[in-house]
Amino acid sequence: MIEDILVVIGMIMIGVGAVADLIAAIGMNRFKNFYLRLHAATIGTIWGAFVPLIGASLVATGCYCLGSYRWFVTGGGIITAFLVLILAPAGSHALARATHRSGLVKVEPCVVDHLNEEMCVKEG
Amino acid sequence: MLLVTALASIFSVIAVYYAIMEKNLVRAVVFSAIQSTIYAFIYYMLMAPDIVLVYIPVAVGLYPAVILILISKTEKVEKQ
Amino acid sequence: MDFSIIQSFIIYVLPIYMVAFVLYTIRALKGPTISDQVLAIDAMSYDLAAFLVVLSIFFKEPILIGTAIVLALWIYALDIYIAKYLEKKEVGE
Amino acid sequence: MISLSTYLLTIIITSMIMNLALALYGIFFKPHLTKKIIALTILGDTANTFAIIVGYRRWVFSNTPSRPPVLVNYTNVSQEELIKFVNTAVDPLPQALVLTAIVIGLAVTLFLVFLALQIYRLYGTLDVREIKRLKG
Amino acid sequence: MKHVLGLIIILLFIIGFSLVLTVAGNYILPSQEIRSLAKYYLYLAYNPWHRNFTVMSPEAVTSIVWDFRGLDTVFETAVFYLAIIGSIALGRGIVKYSKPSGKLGLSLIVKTVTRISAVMIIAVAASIALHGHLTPGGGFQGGATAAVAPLLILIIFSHYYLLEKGVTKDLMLFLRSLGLTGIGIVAIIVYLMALPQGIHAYVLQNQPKPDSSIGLPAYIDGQLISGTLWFFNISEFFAVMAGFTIVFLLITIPERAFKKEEEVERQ
Repeated sequence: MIEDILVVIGMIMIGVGAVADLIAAIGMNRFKNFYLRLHAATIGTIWGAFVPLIGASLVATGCYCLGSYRWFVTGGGIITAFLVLILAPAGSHALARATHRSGLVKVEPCVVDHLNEEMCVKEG
Repeated sequence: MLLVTALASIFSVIAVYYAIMEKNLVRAVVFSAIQSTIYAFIYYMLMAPDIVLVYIPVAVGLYPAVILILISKTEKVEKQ
Repeated sequence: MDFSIIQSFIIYVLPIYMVAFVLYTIRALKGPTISDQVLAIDAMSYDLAAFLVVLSIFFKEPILIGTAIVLALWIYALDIYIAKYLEKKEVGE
Repeated sequence: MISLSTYLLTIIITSMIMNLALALYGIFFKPHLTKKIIALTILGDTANTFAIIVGYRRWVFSNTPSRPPVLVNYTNVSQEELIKFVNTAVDPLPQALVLTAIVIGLAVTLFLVFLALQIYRLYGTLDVREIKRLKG
Repeated sequence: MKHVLGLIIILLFIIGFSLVLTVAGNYILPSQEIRSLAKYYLYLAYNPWHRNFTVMSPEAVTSIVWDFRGLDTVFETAVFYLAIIGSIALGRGIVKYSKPSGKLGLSLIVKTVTRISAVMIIAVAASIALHGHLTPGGGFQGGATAAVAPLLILIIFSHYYLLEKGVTKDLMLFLRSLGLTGIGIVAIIVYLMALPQGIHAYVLQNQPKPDSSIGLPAYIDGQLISGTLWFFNISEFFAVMAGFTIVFLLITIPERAFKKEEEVERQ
């Protein structure tokens, strides 16, 4: 019984991850600016990667059909989820900081930019 | 499942085309990284986990670093 | 629970993932600047890691999971290299 | 005889041939040495992919996937399971050859990078057309 | 001249492409069967009923790499060794450079995350290498995975941080020599064991063969180690990791060290 509940919860999480992936990919194409696309990337990594990884671990825990190696899937999924959780924000941070410092992408349209006023391109 | 692999291989052709034709060398390295990621996925779908395990560190982790170090020590743009 | 239910569920989820990957790849190929491209590769690869885990359940092959761990580790490295290049310092310092 | 999976496998092989042709074009006609090194890595990866495709086994039935060449439950394995494993796994020999080829390709690429760096230190350029002194 | 070469390439492409299209269904495309040699390898990789032929490793790729085709891999390790030696010969030189003042490396967040992830990289690499005979993995995979950790530290902290931590060129050369020596010793260890007993044995022998009854044990303390495969994997792990680390230490020497040397030479 408890195994069935775990499998159903895991499948729901995998489905949520797929939908979040689609939303993030659409946002990645629709947003106009590098700094705006960072939001879409965060949706894609946390909701689109972390959640289905935990879901897959739950499915593997509850399903006897994978045999005795299913704990391998559980452990690997949780380790991967932890790695995504710590590495993805750090990578995005390094990339955004380097981009802003090098002046590669202007902030446009902009209200205020406290870090560097020259990067701010006011609208109109 | 082969449908997914065929789609990935078609996108790899586009990535290789841009990587060869691009004048800016840093962007060429980035296109080469896209190609490496797609190839890793193709190896996975062809049931070769050993190759994926050795290909991802080499082609995603080490090739771009080495070539970027070379670019940063020498020239950035390919002249026409 | 029966394994065929999980398998058919994953088959229904699969096209959503594929559309997402195609859109990510379009942005990665098109992106106006280098940062956009790297960001798109970044998001695509983390999602690919999750997708590989889902596929290893679909194939019923638990040993394929090691590839996902390695993929999640190395995409971080690509971010760092490009960031270091954009900071315009010499690489060893 | 003609099936969807045959068509899809032909698409994969045709794309790989296209990649090979593009990489050869890059090696021959692009003047910059860094671009030549990038094209060389792509060429090596594509050649490795051909070897993997040769060793692939098509799915026996539509829902019985071919397996990686690793025996999962090795403790108290029975004869029937071993025969089933032999009849569903892919070819391990190309994978073993490609495995060493990738690492050695990286070592050779590192050697080429050092060579290019030395050329830049001596001549101040990496463009093949401008390295006049290398001629003759 | 340039156009002639291009035309030759295009013609060769057309010829090869039509060849593929002609014989596609028969030879190039994979079928539902594999070659009988591959079936032989798969059948004998882990087979308790044929103790005179098996490798006792459930992973067919590692058993091919280090047992069935072991000599190939030893020679490829030699090629790898020579390529690294060539890189060292090109990259070295008597250079003296000092640590620059000021802040080195990337931001604090990235540094903190890297402190955690570098440890995890080494752990994952070690697990890949040590379980190489049971699950996908092995010496080459583990070594290539572990070589990215020094590169990340070089880029995120600095060249000097790694040197201050004691990871120098000489230490890595020592580790690499240790790995290569290990491969050499393990390759002939069964031969050395058989020599005093007067038994016939082969180089790179793992399990007992039909005409030589000696071999390394497959199980130690109930754990499957597959004879020589485990030792080969560990040695190759150290050789590959240390070899790549030397090259990265050499390639990130700052460029001003070489420029100063040239100016001194001109004067």
